[in-house]
Amino acid sequence: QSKEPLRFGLAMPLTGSQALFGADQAKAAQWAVQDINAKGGVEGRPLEMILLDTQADPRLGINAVNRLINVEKVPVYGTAWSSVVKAVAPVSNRSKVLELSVGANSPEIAKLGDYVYTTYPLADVDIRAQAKYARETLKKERAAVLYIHNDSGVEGAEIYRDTFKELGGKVVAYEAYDAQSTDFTGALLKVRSANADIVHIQGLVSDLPQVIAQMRQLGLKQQVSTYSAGYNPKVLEQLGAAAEGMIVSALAPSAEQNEQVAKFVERWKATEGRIPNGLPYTQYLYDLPYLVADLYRHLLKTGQPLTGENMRKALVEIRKFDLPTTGLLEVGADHRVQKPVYLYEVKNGAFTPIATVK
Amino acid sequence: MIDPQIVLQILWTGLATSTYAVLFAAAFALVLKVVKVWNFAQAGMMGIAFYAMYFAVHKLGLPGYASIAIGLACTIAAAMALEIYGLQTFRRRNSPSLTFFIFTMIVSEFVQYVLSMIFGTEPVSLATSLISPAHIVGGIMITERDLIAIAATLVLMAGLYVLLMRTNQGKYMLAAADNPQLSRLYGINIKRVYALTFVVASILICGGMYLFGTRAALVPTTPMEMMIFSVIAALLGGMGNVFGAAIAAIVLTLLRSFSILVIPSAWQSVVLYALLFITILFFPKGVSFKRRPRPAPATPTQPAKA
Amino acid sequence: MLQVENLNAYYGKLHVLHDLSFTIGEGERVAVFGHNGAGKTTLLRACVGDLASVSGAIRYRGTPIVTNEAHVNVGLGLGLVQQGANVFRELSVRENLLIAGLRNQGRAQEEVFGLFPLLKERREQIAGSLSGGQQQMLAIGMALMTQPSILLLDEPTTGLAPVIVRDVLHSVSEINRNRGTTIVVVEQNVQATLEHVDRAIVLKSGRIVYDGPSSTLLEQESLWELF
Amino acid sequence: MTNKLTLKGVNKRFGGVVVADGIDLEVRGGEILGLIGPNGAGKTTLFNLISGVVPMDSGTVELNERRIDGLPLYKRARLGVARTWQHMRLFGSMSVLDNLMIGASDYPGESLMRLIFQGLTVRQAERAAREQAMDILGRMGLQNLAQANVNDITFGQQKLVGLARGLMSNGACLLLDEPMAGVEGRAYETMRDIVRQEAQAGRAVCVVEHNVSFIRDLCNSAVFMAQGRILERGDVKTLLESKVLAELYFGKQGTQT
Amino acid sequence: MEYLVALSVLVGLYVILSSSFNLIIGYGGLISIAHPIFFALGAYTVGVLSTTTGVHPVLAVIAGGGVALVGSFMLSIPSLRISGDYLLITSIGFQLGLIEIIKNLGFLGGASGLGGIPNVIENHRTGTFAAVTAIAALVVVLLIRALVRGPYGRAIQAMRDDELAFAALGRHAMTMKIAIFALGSGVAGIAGGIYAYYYQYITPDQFMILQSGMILTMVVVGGMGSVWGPVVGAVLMLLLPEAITFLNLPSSVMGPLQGIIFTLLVILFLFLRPQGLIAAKPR
Ligand SMILES: Nc1ncnc2c1ncn2[C@@H]1O[C@H](COP(=O)(O)OP(=O)(O)OP(=O)(O)O)[C@@H](O)[C@H]1O
Ligand SMILES: Nc1ncnc2c1ncn2[C@@H]1O[C@H](COP(=O)(O)OP(=O)(O)OP(=O)(O)O)[C@@H](O)[C@H]1O
Ligand SMILES: [Mg+2]
Ligand SMILES: [Mg+2]
Repeated sequence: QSKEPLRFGLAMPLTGSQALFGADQAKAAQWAVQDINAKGGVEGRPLEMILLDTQADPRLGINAVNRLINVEKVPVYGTAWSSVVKAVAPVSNRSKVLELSVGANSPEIAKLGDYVYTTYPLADVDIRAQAKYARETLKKERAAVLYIHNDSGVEGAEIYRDTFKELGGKVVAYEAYDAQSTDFTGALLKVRSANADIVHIQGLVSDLPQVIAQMRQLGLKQQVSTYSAGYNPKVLEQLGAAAEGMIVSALAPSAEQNEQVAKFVERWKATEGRIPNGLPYTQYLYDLPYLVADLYRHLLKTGQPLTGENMRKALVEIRKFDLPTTGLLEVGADHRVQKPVYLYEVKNGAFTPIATVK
Repeated sequence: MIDPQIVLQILWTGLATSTYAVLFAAAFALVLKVVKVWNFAQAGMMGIAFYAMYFAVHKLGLPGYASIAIGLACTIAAAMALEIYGLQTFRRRNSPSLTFFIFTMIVSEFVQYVLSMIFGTEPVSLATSLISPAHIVGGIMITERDLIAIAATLVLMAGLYVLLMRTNQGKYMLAAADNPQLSRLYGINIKRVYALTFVVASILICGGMYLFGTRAALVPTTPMEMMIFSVIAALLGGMGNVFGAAIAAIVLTLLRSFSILVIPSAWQSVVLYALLFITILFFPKGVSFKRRPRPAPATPTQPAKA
Repeated sequence: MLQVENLNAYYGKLHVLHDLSFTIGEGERVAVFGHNGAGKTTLLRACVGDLASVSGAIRYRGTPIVTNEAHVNVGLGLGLVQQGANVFRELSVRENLLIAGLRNQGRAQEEVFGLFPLLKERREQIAGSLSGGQQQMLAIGMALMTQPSILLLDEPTTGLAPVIVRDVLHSVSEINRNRGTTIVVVEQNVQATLEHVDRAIVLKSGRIVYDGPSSTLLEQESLWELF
Repeated sequence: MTNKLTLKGVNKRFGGVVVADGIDLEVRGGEILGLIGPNGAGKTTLFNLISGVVPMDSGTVELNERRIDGLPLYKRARLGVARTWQHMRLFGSMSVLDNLMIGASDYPGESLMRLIFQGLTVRQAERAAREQAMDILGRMGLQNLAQANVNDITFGQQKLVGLARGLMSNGACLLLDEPMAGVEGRAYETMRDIVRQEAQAGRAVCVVEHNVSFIRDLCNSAVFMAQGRILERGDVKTLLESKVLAELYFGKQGTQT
Repeated sequence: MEYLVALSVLVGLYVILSSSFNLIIGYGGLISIAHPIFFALGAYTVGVLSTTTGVHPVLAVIAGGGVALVGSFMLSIPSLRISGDYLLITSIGFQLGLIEIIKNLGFLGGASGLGGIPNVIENHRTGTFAAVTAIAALVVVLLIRALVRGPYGRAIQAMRDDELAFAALGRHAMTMKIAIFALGSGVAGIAGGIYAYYYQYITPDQFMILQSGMILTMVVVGGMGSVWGPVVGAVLMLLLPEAITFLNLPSSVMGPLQGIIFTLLVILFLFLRPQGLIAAKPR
């Protein structure tokens, strides 16, 4: 039996403005590879991950994927960030190599072609759940939406607005802010005069705390909801009491809900002395090598050649994967995955689970 | 339906937010005016200033003023290294001005990579909490941080004014800005003047970074993004007119803050840039806060060569 | 006062001054003549340290200064009026004079205005918008502001009206007489200059071809073709 | 038709300073008019007004009976106003020959369209310009410097190149701003001869100069300007002996250098 | 091999971009930073034409160049009219503003980008694109070379040295500047068109203001104002980072370390060859 490693690629932003997530996610994937190999690899063969930097820039992403496909000859690779995922999709489809999007959530990703699959629920899943929870469970009538003016902000805000309206609520303010701005007073005052009863913020970890801080200082007392960007202990630390009542979502179970996750978090604390940036995303990345290992195992067992085409077939055939830190993954025929959405509310300075929306 | 209270609130917070932009724009304009360099390495200096202070506050547990001192020392050291090992070399070789431009830009990128290697890429802030005690004055929310920021900026800018207008060193800077080669014949040590300029710029930058770092969290790439704004302000203020740049920074910040009242928020930036474009087209003189008209091109001096 | 020994100067590969040696005494008035490109400007610039590649020795009151930078020499008491009306173009006349006088606690601006009343009228005008001749006056005035012990003038009267030419040469002599300032002046107009100097140095292609009293210069027939 | 440059009632002020005050002037082809006056009299400014560098406040400028005031700089140059500059303003990064060729009246490389669609005429025009430039340099004895960079030649030669460049357009009038300042020896003589030849060829020449002997050598007539006004005019000899000049220009004693 | 060919497509496109930017900034002395936006105009023109109409790809690419060329007038005519100095400022406004507009326009895909650009070459796709860009790059470089060596180049240079003296010789500097700007921008638009067809997906992020820093680095490191300088610069600036990824750096610091190595190399080049790797020839 050959000991030749089974290779797959990972193209993530390791530098640039998105590196704060990309680097931690890459590290999680690295750990998973180590763990799998420590347990004997896949059918006795070690797994090998080739990691490349994209800076979340589509052009560099294409370079990286070209290299993965043509030099490293991997049949499957993971990548993230919507613009990169979209940019490299034509390359994947043409070369018939399986592209797994892990973390990008633009709803368009489902329609990028035969070889593009996602392991991460698209934005409509969690943001919809947020809107639904606000409208149906909390019985909010008037929502205000604040969003950062970039692709994920725009798309996310639209989903929230449309869902909230569908459910009979009113969106009384819908304001964008520039990615570079640090003063949100104008937008917040508009929200204040619109008299909303819940404010949904579709921002990034770097600006979200500032938005909320300024909002509280301006005397806006409404409940705040956001998506997984807010599910970060840093946010609580920087906001203190101002974070109370904030509702955040996560698409992966927390340490309390899953013992593997608890171990995972411990590992971060032990090796890095901190919690990872964007914990749920790193969970997905940690699980990616396990998914790839399952695909390889399937092909090796059935004796099929290890090509991208067969990888894709394997993904569709296996369909259901049981992954360590994110639980069951079911790949749909529509290239989407459905996952439960875990909602938390900040109570006494801690994220407290309030609901799980299936 | 525009409520005066809203206007006043936006005005006040806008002014407070513009403080660090003012300092960065002034620093950029000062170096542009005196040293004649588009100092894109300013982003690098901003990064160094911030992370040095961050290290002092969070890792060494030093109080505010001590960490500012450390930040200042690091920034000045970096600026001196840039001037002595970088710019002086290019100057000696008569490199074209765009070489300086590219060099400084690459230096910023370099610093950014080094910082992200040392400090990682998660957003960090100088303050542990982003919330600052606030007072309501006549319906307007005024935070203590806003007050400190505005006061500190006023002090720094006044100091800069005194330096430039009232001291010999300031006169040397003006002379060097006008004609460095000739200045030497009046006993002015150009290298010293340039060094001093960088020191002053470092002080402005460090002050600005402290103000910014206590109200926001940043990552190693943030300074680069922020610098573009200072560059625009420095240009609008009249190509290297220090106080013009400061005023332009305020105007631009306020414009950005106020535009949300009249324009759909998604179109804000477009309107801001369109305004920039149009202002220059129709009021080319209006945007430059120059003290006096430029001399007519009738009698130029011969290009001085070293 | 100023001792020059085996001075060579280069612009890149171009060898402009060849082994010049001469001494200028305290309080002397020296004129330097030579055709266009002879190296007169180069010589003056080398003396104040305004040139990058020179070899040889220059001593000012005994101290070697050839490696000094220009601003150091100016501090020691050398003053140079460059050829071609060099002033701070974006600053006003007043600021120009002020800056020139800062380093050596220069004289009062009034003295310069006394010499060039025209400048006084235009105290607040931007130097770059002065006429060519006015700029030249300002440049001379600025050099005087530095209170030099030795004043080097590179074609100071180019572009000046005859009445001012005479005034300038006259006041240069005056400064020499009243303050004992040593004068080295480069001039095209040999005749007019000779009246005001004690000694003449003539350069030809970077070499000294005459160095002696001004009174006997015109007797040197071999030099006539140069003028 | 002989060339003629006419100025009528030209006024200009900078802020409070009057630099041209009702200037009337006429220069005819073949004539060399000297323009003298103390520093700051407004001589350079007058050239700037004629050539269009600075707009004037009122008055008219006519070249060969055609009004040219109000036209931009480059159009006036095309109509025949050629000038030199007090500080030469050569194209410092280029060779002597290239400096001259830019001045050719039919310069081939100005329009992209022409380069693309009329390649042949471009080549012809280029050759003609080169021949003309070499011809002018020949007259000045500078042919062997054609390929030298203008910064590498001596001051006097640079002044000559400045003049040569102005001659390339064959303009109807030639404005020379202190052509002799800092020039001596052989260059001086060349300069004088060339200017004389150009006048003889029918150009209207106007010279600003502080070098009085040059004016005396060269000019037929002269005007004396002070504070933006023409105070005296006439033939050179009488003008130079006039009282006003003696006082305002040469200084009280009235001697001439 | 396929990987190298794919890279060569990118190199070819950036050779076109840097050479045309060199024409504007290095030869024309027109300091603008809006080059990426003309690249974007070409790319978006192709994006829209190819997704909504069945226009022939060659025509679409030419249309892209045309749109960029015409677009350049919107910037150059008004800014150069007041004074060339203002071009820099207006170009910043133009660049940033137009990108914001693109981000807001639904039919251009907005902030999420425009995808679904059809694949126009089925067989030997990468090779064909590489050949096409290589030829286009060569044509552009030779065209610029012919332009700047001849009488036009002489005039540009004289204009840059002393615009007033240039105008006083009867030359009209304005039209020349506008023409140079239009030509350079049009060429960038063509590069944008090919880019869109090759990558099939474009987003506003790819045409941001910092891109002009990158193109300018290619120009300056290669040698501003020389014909082959930008070519060398583009090859180097694109291939170096790729080459660095082949160093087996520890993955924990890989990203920043690659950046550090790359920027240090660029700084080294600048120190060793301050006039650029290929210095401009004096005329
Ligand atoms: N910056 C320079 N670079 C290269 N060569 C130069 C430079 N300055 C002067 N030269 C050359 O050096 C030689 C001497 O020049 P210099 O200016 O000293 O002459 P000069 O006697 O002052 O002439 P002029 O009377 O024209 O002022 C000349 O051949 C000149 O071309
Ligand atoms: N742009 C300007 N702003 C203000 N004053 C100006 C401007 N340009 C010229 N002047 C003034 O106009 C007057 C005439 O200047 P001009 O250059 O025409 O003098 P000139 O006769 O050529 O003198 P010179 O012989 O010294 O060269 C001068 O007093 C000058 O200071
Ligand atoms: Mg000289
Ligand atoms: Mg004059």
